[in-house]
Amino acid sequence: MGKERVAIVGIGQTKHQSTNDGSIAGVVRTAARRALGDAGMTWSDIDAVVIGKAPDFFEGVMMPELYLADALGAVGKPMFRVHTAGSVGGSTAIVASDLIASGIHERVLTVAFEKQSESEAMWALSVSMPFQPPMHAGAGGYFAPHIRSYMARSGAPDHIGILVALKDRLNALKNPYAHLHEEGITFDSVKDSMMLWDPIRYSETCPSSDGACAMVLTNEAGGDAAAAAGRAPAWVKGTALRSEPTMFAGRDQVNPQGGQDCAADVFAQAGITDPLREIDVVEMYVPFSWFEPMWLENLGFAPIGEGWRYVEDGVTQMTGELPVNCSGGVLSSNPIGASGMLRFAEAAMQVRGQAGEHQIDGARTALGHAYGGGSQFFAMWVVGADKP
Amino acid sequence: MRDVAVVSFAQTHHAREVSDINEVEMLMPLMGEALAGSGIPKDRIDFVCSASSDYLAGQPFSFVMSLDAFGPWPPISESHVDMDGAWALYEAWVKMQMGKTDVALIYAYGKSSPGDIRRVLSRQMDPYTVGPLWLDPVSMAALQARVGLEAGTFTVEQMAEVVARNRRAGATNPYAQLGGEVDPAALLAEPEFVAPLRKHDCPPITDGAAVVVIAAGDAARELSDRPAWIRGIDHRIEAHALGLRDLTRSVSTEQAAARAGVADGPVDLAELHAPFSHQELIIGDALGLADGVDVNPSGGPLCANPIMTAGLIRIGEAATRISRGGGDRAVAHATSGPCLQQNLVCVLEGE
Amino acid sequence: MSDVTLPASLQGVEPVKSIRTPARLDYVYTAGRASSRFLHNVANKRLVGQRCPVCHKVYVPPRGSCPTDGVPTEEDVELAHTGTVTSFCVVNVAFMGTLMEIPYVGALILLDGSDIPIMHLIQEVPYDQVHSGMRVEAVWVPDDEIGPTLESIRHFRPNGEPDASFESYKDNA
Amino acid sequence: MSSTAGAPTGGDVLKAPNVIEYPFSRTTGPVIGAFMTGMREGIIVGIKGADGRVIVPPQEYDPVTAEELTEIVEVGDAGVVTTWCWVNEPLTDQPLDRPFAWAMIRLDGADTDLVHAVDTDGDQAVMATGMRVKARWLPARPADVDTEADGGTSAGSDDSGYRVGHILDIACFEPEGVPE
Repeated sequence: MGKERVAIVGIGQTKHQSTNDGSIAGVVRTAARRALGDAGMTWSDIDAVVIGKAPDFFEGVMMPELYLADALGAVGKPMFRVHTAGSVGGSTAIVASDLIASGIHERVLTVAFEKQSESEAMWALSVSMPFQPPMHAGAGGYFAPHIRSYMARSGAPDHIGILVALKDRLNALKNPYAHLHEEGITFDSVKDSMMLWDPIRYSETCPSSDGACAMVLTNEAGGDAAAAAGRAPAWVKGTALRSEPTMFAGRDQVNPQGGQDCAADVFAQAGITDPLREIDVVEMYVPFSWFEPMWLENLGFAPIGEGWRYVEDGVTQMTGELPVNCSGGVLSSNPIGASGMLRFAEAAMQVRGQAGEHQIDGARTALGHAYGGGSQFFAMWVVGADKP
Repeated sequence: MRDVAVVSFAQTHHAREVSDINEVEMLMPLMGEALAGSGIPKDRIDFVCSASSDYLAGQPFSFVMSLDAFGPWPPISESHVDMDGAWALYEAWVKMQMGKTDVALIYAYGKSSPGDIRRVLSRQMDPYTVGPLWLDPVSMAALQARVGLEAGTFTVEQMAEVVARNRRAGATNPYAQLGGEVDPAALLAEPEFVAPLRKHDCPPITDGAAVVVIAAGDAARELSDRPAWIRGIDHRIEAHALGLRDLTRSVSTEQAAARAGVADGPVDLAELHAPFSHQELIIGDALGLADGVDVNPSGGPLCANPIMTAGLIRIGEAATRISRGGGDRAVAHATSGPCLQQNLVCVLEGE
Repeated sequence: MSDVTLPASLQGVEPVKSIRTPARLDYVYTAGRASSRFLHNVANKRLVGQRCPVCHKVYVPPRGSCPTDGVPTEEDVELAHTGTVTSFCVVNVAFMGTLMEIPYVGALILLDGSDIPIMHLIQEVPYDQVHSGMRVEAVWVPDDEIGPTLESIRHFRPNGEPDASFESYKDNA
Repeated sequence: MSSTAGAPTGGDVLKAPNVIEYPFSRTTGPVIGAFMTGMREGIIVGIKGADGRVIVPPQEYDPVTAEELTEIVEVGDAGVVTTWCWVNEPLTDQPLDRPFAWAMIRLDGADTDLVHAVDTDGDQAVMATGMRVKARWLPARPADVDTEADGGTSAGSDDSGYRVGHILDIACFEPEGVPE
């Protein structure tokens, strides 16, 4: 990390839903105002604003930070826009953290959003370009072969994906902000849902959501002040980014090197040598259920080929040794640009003890994880209840 | 702040249309020039940050494949902004302030030729009350120019002088798209384009790209004989709606200039990302530049204006002049958004 | 969200809650030199990849650069029209823009002589018989329909050879 | 949806048309919604800023204090041109397809300017800063015309020729005093 310790002192998010009836600014603003309120701050307390979202085509507004400057109280301040595909919510939070860690600013507001209902995810994600090899099957069709490769390599049985989806959707029932609240969901209802991109079933895929997430980050003095006021901060113990080429000969898309390196880097910064034991809770970017066992291995929580056994043994349940996605995760809410920041924010909520019904008692150290593109962009942070 | 300097800069030969190559093919030679050409091993790069816009390419996630031009293997620490490359440089500079990043590569690219750039940029506006009108950036600049002209902030003669000076400078810049000797009086005899602007008051439509390498402390001294040190850098934004701003001023440039310390010493040269002639006068005022400052010795955006890139090029041009001994203290400026909504100011110095 | 106070003239009238703002932008897309060269070869029923001078891997479709080494690729390598399925997915969703009858199979196919699989369709075999290691061959559209597009290959189909060993495609599995 | 990749054209380097097109549907929230409701009713509204000035079109958040703004107020549909420019060759989709002016217009009762097109029958000489202009509205939708096509409250530039709750319910502005 840098010169200054970084504390997360305010977190806010919208209720994620298929259509939010506010304006684009209204959606972003709602999360930002909640984060400010949580931090006990007003707009004038903020030094700089960092905003992230996925492609501008989703809302049909080019460089929307320009239009959103007023809504985020950024007039007269630095305003910064990040876009790193699906990992963007995570990389946006890291830019905000860097602005504090470097000593440049004291209090930074960071926001990420997507208002997918303005257009349609399937459209914006699969614009067919001339001369490109035809995309025969959309995002699920891109990832399904990699999942099949994982199953072949590890010998994982078909029901693992169902278990993950069931767990995340049940966890979502404890999160009032989650998009999907499927009260009657069962193993069989997931199993019987339509097989879209074999082996991916309908209930094993993420929804398309409108939503936003925001955080207020401060330096050590700000974190200490929050603690003194009885609002426990989360402390940033490490941040890391990694990217690798989208397509190259011999690329391992099941266990990408970029993810391994990113995890190794962030754990080293946080002084973590045995992640399974030392991390109390994980918010992991899992848009298709099978990515949970794949990322368990990629991040070093499980030996190669064993991730699915952790799922089967209940390790990642809220009652397990390593609870994963207590919020319901991306499988229950997916405002794309915000999804990565939600992982980072939910990790911080856990170590602040403010996760409500989906709180893991005594969580002291948490990992927030985001990835994007064809699993080639990674962003992660480790946050803790204790000052690093 | 940690000392960080620009140590290498490469740019394309800017042109109206570079349609026979894609973005990777455009960027890859520049990466080679900025690294190998300056004797910088690729494995010295700790961080890469890029800038581009999907709306220029007409393709979502258009930046994803452009990273191939660098060859990010083994995996690298990397980020991307949907802003001008000057802001990508800012993100890299911030990383360096944290202490562990010593050398960073920044690249930016923009091809305006695939679409109708005026219509494309109209998508930047508030999507409810302005976007549906398809109000374009040339028209907005023209509205701004008339405000300044009628308020007496500047004159058409001054605007023509700006154009003539930039074109003259552009003739000396092998990378510029436009350049040559023009008579200001002859310029004023040209017909109006979007009145009160004439065509020459507007930037050319440009395809282009640029790469900048920055390095901290000893690494900078090792990689460059005369690094151009970033002594101050800051950026600020204003309200979005034109009706909420005083269009004759650039308040955000004034704010960024104060933070970056422009007034802390004499300025030898300035590279201003003022796409329209009258905007150079507005930005010059906002920076408080004295008479005699060499403004846009490269010819500036009036001679080549690759969108998402032209601001980064200003930093590269200013730094190159410092490194070659063409000045001791320079100001580089970048802008984004309608009528100078957002501005970045960077102060560069030699040793 | 805060409530607003309305002037008398707007009180009691049905509020507008959403608007439509259609937008169309026209672009000209360029394939670039490397892709164009590849596609012109496809139009002549040839699959020509490019080898990286540093890592010696053969890329198809070539993009003119090696994504891991960041150097231009210039050496052409003629590839077979046969390959091995490294992984696949059975598609049961009527995806926009395709006229395929579902279910159908999208597969990653490692063309013989190349080092990176391409994504294409597998047909002429029941979908539930497609498997990794399956040997397949390209089925081209009729000569008068062939053009500079990968869709000139209508699909791939089993070519009757025994399955490839896992060893032969493990780097791309 | 539509993104259409057209047929390639000749030459060594392949090029093809690529169209990015979508009928974006935008929920408005209460402030923008009030402005659009006014449009449909043939009324222009602004909003009171934190400093008391009337901002048109209404902003959801104060540009200085960043606080929520809530007090919608009606302003006139005529006002004064504060700056303008002249467009000889309109771009596709702009409000008029013959030469026209863009203008910033200080509507009666407003303290900030609205941007819109001004139609002078193609005559640039008519334009002047300080001139008065008034809105040229589309007609209200007659009661017997179906309004349910867009779900009732979903308005847009639907080419019906009637006001639906959209900035283009004002076709353009025109010099005040032009006979109807």
